[in-house]
Amino acid sequence: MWGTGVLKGMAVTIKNFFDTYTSKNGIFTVEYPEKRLPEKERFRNFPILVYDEKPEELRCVACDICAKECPPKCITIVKAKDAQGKPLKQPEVFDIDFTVCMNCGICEETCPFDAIYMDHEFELAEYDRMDALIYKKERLSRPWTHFEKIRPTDAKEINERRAKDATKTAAAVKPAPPQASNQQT
Amino acid sequence: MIQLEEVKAELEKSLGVQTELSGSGLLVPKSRLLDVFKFLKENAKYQMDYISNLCAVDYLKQSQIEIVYHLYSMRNKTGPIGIKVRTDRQDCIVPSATPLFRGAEFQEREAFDLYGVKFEGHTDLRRILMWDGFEGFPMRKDYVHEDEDRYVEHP
Amino acid sequence: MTNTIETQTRPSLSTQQLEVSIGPQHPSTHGVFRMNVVLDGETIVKLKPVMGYLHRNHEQLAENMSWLGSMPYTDRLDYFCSMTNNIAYALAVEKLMGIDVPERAQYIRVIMAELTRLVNHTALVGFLLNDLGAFFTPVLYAFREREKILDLFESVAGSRMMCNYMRFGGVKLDLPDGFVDCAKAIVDNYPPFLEEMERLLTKNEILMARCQNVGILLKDLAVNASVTGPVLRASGVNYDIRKIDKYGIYDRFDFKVPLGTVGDVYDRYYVRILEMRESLKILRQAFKELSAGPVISQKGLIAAKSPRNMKVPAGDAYGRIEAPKGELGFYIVSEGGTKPYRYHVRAPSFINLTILEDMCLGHKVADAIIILGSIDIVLGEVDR
Amino acid sequence: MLDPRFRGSDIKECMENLDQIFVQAKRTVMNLAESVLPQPLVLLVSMLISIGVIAAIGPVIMMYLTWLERKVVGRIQNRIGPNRVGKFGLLQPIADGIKMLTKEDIVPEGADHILHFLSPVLVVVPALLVLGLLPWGRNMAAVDLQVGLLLFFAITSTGTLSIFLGAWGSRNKFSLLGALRAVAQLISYEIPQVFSAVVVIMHTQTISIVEIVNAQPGFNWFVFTPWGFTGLVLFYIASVAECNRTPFDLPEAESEIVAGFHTEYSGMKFALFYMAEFLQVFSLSALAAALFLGGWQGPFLPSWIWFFLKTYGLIFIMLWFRGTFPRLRVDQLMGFAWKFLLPMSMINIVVVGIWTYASPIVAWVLGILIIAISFGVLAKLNTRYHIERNRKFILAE
Repeated sequence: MWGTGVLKGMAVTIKNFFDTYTSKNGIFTVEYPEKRLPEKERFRNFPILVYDEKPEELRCVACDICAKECPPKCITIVKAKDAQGKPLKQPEVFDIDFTVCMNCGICEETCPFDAIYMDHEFELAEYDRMDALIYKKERLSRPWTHFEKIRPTDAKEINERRAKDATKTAAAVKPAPPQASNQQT
Repeated sequence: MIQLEEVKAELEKSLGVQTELSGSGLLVPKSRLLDVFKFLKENAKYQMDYISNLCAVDYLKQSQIEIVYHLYSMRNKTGPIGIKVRTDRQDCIVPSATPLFRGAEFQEREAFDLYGVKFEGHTDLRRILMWDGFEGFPMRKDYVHEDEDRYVEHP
Repeated sequence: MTNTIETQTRPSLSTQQLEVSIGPQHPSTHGVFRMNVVLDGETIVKLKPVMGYLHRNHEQLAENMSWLGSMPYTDRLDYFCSMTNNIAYALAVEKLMGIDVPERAQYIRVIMAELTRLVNHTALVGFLLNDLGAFFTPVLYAFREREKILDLFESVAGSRMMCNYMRFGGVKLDLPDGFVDCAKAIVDNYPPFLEEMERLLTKNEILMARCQNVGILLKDLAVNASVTGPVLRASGVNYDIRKIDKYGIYDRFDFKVPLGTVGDVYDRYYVRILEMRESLKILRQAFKELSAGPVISQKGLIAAKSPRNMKVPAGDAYGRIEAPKGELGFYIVSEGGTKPYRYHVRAPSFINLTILEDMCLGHKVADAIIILGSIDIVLGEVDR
Repeated sequence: MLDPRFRGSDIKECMENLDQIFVQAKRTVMNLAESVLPQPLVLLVSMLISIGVIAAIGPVIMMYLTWLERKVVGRIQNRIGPNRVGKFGLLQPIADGIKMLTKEDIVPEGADHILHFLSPVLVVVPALLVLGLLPWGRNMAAVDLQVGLLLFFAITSTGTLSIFLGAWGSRNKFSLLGALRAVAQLISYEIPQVFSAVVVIMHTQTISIVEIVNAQPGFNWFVFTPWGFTGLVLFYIASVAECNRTPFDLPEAESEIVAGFHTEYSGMKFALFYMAEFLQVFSLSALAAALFLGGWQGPFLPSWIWFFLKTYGLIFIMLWFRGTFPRLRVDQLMGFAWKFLLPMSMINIVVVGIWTYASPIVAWVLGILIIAISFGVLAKLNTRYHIERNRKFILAE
């Protein structure tokens, strides 16, 4: 009533004004391209396909589960075929439409082969908004080491589980076909 | 918690309305819907003065549309109980609850907009989410999308 | 009261009426909402809300999708509070499926829901002040604190706003290491921030003059018009689903329900501030009682691994929670299949808009803006 | 530019030289002109120099006020503000200027093209004109008119008309609403503004701004008297309203009526509106400084530095307001002008009357008493219906 509330408000703002010069936490913004906030490990953006050694040998076996589970249906998978027309356990086409993908992470969750994961890369831009935003297999593939770098905790867990599974399958099926054991585990 | 059987018996006794249990709600004949609402709202025992939710469900196989109301009593803090009413898909008219519950206004408009349920007695029954010139009722199960390809199941 | 006389139209002073369309492109309609307003001078004589510019038929999308598939879509309903949206949907489906949620997951849900409430109310107070004409200062103070909680969400769920964290029968992942310490620090630092905000706003004469006795919503009308959430409680109706339904484990917490006495914009503002304080209380208790254990039930885990094959028994269920904006309900009908037969969202901000016209009539344009702001709508939820 | 006298070792003399540096500079040019040109032309050159300097300084002031505003408000909001173009973002206004100039100029269909074009021009002219009346330093007023203050108010009040012109010409309902608000507000606040300046006129018995400044030598600023302080506060608040600044920025209330009277303006035309606003901020702050804070009067530092210090101090408060307050409503705004500021400024006139005739002690006591009591009564009466300080809230189970 006497204007005291107004003055108190002004005191708050002027305190914040001087805090930006004196206090360390005064400014809460970060000057982005030069400085960056630390990335959270679970941060998810667009999916990537991981491979162990060679980029051609993706872990993906083209089982189409992620494509079916994907809520906005942004994944297109076509199985590769060998010379006789027999389907192989790898994708011929693996497209993700980044205009449609909503980063929900359900593909990662449902993949039984540890093949698709959500990446941390978020500075993505394209000059064309139609075709260039449909990311092909080649652009999506990343080495497993990349994943180990961005998500060390998860990677450790997955590595342990995969190692355990591998020994289990090796024990169960002695004469395992080489390419199957390599990819299916 | 109010038991639906109890409400059912009470309705039968006081109003002479034959209702049946259906799922989580009480199926009320269309003609007596407003009476039931009025009874539930004004009866000292129930005092269902608050309409929490209203929505339509399209049962294509039975060729019926069901309207589900969830009533709640602010005074007694009981509920919600589901009241359901069924109407024919073609001749889709249901008495409006707006004279009793102002809160049904937008929800009825939504049901009209998406399901084509005409609420008799609603003063301002216009489309609310779709634009005015839109034809058809998009939430009905037999509605054909303009761009069907976007909703195709993955092969 | 003189105030009401002042704001009413005087016949001797009435001029030619002016029809103005506030929105859909307008700085303070919180999105693409539109109000068709008929003005006499600056006084509102008629107001018709127009919505649907952001309509994407969320319900139909969900009906064409696996049960879990629409979980990420619920994030986009009220994009300020994706966590509570997830909880409400999970609750409805769990009710139908009859699966239990493990203890730890219950606590995590409560923590997330209350943090979401903090996020939402903090941001709302800021935006309300923006509607009042403060040049972004309260918004940025609010965002400063909100960011910290969103960072927490990111560390837990992987995303700041589109969390997609709840699963049927639990939550997606366990809390990461150090989460509880971080969250505790934030909760401890919140009261000073709230005090700062209050010093800046609550007793500010301009704010009081602008907000008090504006947009009064009387108790009976509020109940009749199905208003929920802080708006209803500001009108003095004791209706908090956390207290009434005691869903989840809310019966274990000791908290109060703040109620207003007048039902104007000021009450709605202050009830939210008080609610934040209560949320902090709940959070402190939850941190204390949080114990180790599984975060998702076995059945839920299987369902989460293969959502396409998850079947829900036939029947219908209405699950509702006290979302920051009000009663968020999901009415779900299943026919026993892998997809919902009917999926209906009872969106609080949509239904709270029913009464907008009644609140605004006789007030000035500027008041209509703050009344709309005080209802706290999010267009993602209004238009669905 | 360096005067031969500038070799003086005495510090006082040095400061005096610094104080008169611009005056000396002009005198040097004038001496040069006198030796070359005939007498009538010399007068013309003298005028042209003053006009040129003021016309050049106007846009610079405006550009750096935008920068200052963004910096100050940014800091208030815990941000840094502009920091990309140049060091501390100092080149930001230039970048903005280039952007404004290259932007498409949109004239809405159905707008009155002539009015739409004329309005921004007419808004800027008075804002620039009044800069000529300000005493920038000792002997540094471009025009020292005997009726300076009167002319100042006369010129600034024409801005209202051009605002309405532009809004009417844009044929937009938001513009019209904004313009009507602007007219009502600017006319209403002009009265308390002039009334609170009247106290100074009464005391000094002159309406020349330069004379008023001369009447406050050393630290004898009027602000250190009860009526001077009240006058400054009232004048300043009214000035904030005159400049359409927060919390009185109703004519351009962006959350209500989009951008008010300049909703339909873009590019350079919009920038002109902006420029007029900022120039007004500057000139009214400068006037407030001249009337109550002793203008360029002050010890040690050169007079023009004192002038800028005081002016920018007052501008900073305006920016501080902007970073703090929500906006008032139309009826409250009007009520504040007519029911609070106007009676207060009238009472202030009574106080200065007493000040003139009573002995100092009586004048001080009586002045403070009258002002305090009337402030209390007016505040109480004004907020009786609007503000309920201790609202009850229930914490229910």
